[in-house]
Amino acid sequence: MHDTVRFHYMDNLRALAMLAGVVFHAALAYSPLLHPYFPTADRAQSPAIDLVIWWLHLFRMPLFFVVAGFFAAMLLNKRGMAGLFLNRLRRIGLPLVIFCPLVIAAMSYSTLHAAAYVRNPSPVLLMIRQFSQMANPPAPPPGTGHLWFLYYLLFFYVLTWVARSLVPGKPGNFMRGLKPGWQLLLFPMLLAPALASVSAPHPAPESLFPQFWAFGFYGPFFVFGYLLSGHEALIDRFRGFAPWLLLASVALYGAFLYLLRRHVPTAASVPIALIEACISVWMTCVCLVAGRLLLNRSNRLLRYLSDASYWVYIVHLPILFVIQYRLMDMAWGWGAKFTVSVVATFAVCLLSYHLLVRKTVVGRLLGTRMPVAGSAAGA
Amino acid sequence: MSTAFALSGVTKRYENFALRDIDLSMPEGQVMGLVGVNGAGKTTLLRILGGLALADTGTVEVLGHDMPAQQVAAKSDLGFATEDMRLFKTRTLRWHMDFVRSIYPGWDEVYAADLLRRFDLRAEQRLAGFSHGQRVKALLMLNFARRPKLLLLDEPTTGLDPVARDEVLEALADVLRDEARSVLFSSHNTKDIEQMADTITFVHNGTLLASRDKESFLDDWRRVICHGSWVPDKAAWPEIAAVRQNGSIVELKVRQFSAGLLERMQTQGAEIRSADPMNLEDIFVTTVRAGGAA
Amino acid sequence: MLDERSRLCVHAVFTVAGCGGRRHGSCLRRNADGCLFLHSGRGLYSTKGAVHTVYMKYAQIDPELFLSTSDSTPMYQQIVNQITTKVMAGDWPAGQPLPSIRELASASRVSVITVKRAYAELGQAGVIVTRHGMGSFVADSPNLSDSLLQAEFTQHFDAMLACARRLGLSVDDIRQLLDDEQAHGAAEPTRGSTP
Amino acid sequence: MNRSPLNWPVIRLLVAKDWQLFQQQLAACVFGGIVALCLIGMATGWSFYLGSLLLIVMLVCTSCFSISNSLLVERKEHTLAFVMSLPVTPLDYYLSKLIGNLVTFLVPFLAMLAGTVLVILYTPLPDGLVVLSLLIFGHVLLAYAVSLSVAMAVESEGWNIFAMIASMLLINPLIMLLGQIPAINDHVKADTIYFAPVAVAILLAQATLSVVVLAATGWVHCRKKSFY
Repeated sequence: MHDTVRFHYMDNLRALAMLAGVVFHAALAYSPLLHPYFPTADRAQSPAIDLVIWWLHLFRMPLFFVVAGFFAAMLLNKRGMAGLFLNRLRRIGLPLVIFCPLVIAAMSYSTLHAAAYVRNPSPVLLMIRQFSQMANPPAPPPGTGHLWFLYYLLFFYVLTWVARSLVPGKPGNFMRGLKPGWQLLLFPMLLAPALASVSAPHPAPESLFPQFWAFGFYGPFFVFGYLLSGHEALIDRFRGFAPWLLLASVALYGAFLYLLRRHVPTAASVPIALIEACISVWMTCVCLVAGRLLLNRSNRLLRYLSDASYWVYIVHLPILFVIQYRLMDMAWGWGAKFTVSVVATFAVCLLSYHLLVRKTVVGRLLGTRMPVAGSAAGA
Repeated sequence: MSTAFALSGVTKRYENFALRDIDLSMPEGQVMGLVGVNGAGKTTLLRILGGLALADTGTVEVLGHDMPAQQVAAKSDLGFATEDMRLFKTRTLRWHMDFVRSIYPGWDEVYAADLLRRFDLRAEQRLAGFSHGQRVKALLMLNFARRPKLLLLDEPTTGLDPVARDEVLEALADVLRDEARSVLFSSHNTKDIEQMADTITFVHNGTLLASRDKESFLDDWRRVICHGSWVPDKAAWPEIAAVRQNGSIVELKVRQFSAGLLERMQTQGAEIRSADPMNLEDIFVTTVRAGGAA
Repeated sequence: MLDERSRLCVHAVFTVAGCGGRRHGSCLRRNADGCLFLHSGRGLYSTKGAVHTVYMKYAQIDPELFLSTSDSTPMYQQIVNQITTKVMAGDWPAGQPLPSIRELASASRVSVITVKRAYAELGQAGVIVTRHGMGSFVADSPNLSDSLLQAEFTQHFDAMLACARRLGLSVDDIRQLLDDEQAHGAAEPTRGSTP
Repeated sequence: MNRSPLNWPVIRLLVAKDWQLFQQQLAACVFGGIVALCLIGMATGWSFYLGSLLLIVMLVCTSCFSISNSLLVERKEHTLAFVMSLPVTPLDYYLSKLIGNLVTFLVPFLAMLAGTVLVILYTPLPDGLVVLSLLIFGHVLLAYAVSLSVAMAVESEGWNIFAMIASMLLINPLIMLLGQIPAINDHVKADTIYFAPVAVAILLAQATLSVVVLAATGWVHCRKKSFY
């Protein structure tokens, strides 16, 4: 399986996107911007956190969906539509059905517990505390929590089939054929309407009912990855642009933060949406270029991390919540709390992976290696 | 020698038409031609053999299998194409080939490719774009390429242009090489049947008029031109199927020709001018007009 | 047994069979040996060596005859005539194995029963002999062509006599015509106009 | 009448064939279904109603297209003769149609049923609605079974379209009728689920009738005298 060996950078990028999610979620507790909305929001805060995490937020999941689209196309090529569905149901559908209720139950349990016992509660915890004192507390609507991306992936696979059944000809060839400059300009335009319809920074689409904006924002990235599969040279065409894209993104991010301060959080304005769209596309491309240049290799550590990333991401949030609820009543600075929560969460997640998952039935369920690369390991 | 099919006492009634008391069988390795006008019952007969219609009474045996009880076994070795049978419009011919191949283990891909070329068909084309002739050829190709033991073909050459007709007959002739394979085909083009068939069966108004081996069939019939005033009485001359007279010329169509017959006619005062063989079309029309058995 | 020339000959036979049109092609693809057996009378020449001896002596027969559906001559008669012509012309030498009935039927696109009948007629006429289980061969009589020509001559001669009778020509008239024919010599052999 | 065993490999192929022929329309319906879900998810009044309406339209479309594609078109376009000339018995053919259609219908049907029940249970909507919803879904199932059976047993296209439309439209009188039954109507707005004996009886009747209708169709189909 020589062809899969070449895609270490895709594996590694995916692992990076997943693991960055842990850091991102840990940092949310110390973000002034999200203080009113996040359950583990801490007294200790820093604007420096906002400066970094919203930057990361703009391209972390887009990058993940590019990788997902890439591997979907590869799997489709190799095993056909039925093979793709079967494999994805086993690797994505089943874990979603099994872990989503468990993870959400664990989070709501620890949150209710924290609402009752934490001495310095966040605004969200306070609200929950008030609710729980009511006679008939309203149940939270069912949702997918931070596993929403698995739910959407399932939709994307179905839509892949829909598109292949309905779309005549090869529009993919047209899109691949565009000059890279045009691609980098037109792609953000495509995303802007979706981003303009939600608040900025965009929330996680956790509802069981799918959201138009999530399809409109993440869908094109999935398609981008899908079209990249078998045409990886397209990434190299962005190489010359990469430094400029990085610079432009940083500059635009400054504008974004400036606009955000005056922003009413119902729906993003068109300029904000455009800026978000540009940054997410351009930074995703920078990541792809960088990944292909720097991360296209594998060693035991990288492979281990990439194997573990799926499990780590699934279970990290309840563990992080438990740790951060404990930290809420400590009198440490935000830096210490953030570092401890990140390190401790990783430690627990990786330990549980090593002991409970890697060589057990759970590991087989998640694919000891992530799906497609799994076949490379087997070869 | 085993039989390709055997019908006995088969009756099938429709609202305006009935197939009555059909007794017919065909040995393996033969080609039988069904001749009849439109609505004579050819298609119904083929449908009964193909398992698409159930006979009201009588027994049907195809390739040694009782129909309809063992129709799966029979249909597995059966090629069947009727004129009104269609393929799936939205699919390509390639799709049909793959579909048929997945059902019949006997599918011969090399032969299929050969037939595609000979029939001038494009596998990647959708059936919706096929002309009538291409559709017929596609259907025949799908049947030929799996080399069935018995081919039931309803009007396989009707509506084809002369070149296509020739190609189809050539492909049909391939079947003759194998003595275990049989063909039953109907046509109102008697030329095709006259050329290819070993046995000829006349169907008219739901009954069999005749079913015999072709050579003796053609041998027995003669068109006799005689001179003189003698006109035979049909009752006394059962061998004569039709008589026409114009002045002193008498044209006789004879269904059981023999030298003895000519002598007997001469003793009646007829001066024989010629006694020529007849073609199948002529024989068929005369038979139908005479309203009796050939 | 096989000298170099025969080997070449055998090779040529294979090549001819291989490129002799798609009909032979499809047959060869299925089983090249089977194809050889078909042409050389199946059952008899069960060993490859024997097959080779056949090909050393006889050329491959193209089983396709040129038959016409628009010809008023019955199909079997057309087959009889063409095979007779081939034998008379020496295309098919004495002892040459004939194509099997099915092979000839398939190649010429006529029914098996027609070919059967034609072979039977040819057998009766002594043009071919059919050995049970071995197939048919051109009759092994040394002056077959002569006897066939003789038969044809007799046929035409009888027809001429019948015609003459109807014209009311006497034997002397005919003799006179023959003498005239002789007198004009071979220079104008096809004068042929009857008075 | 059929002494030969069922020809499962060919039945499977026939189902796969129907699926392939139906794929484009199904894909369009699935797309419509996802759009409908998104509309419902927008959580505004108009989009919720539009979304639920679209979802029901898509369910009906799926079932009607599926029946039309696998049965009506096959007969109209004379591809039935081609299919029946394959090594299948009438029973094999019937089963392939039944399985193919039930899968294409039951998958979205059950998904919608589960979704509806979940929405009722997890939102402020009164839980008593579950019984009424089940009865309505039961009717859709029965209507589908009837349409499928008529399509298989009756060759007239007009009657087939009539059966599809009429059986689905009867949903309105059914809802009105159910509203007249106190044992059901009184509990609709309650927060507990109460299965009145009448409701259970109707549900059972719907389920039994659906199965009986389909089985009877099979019986009729296997006694047909011609298949082209």
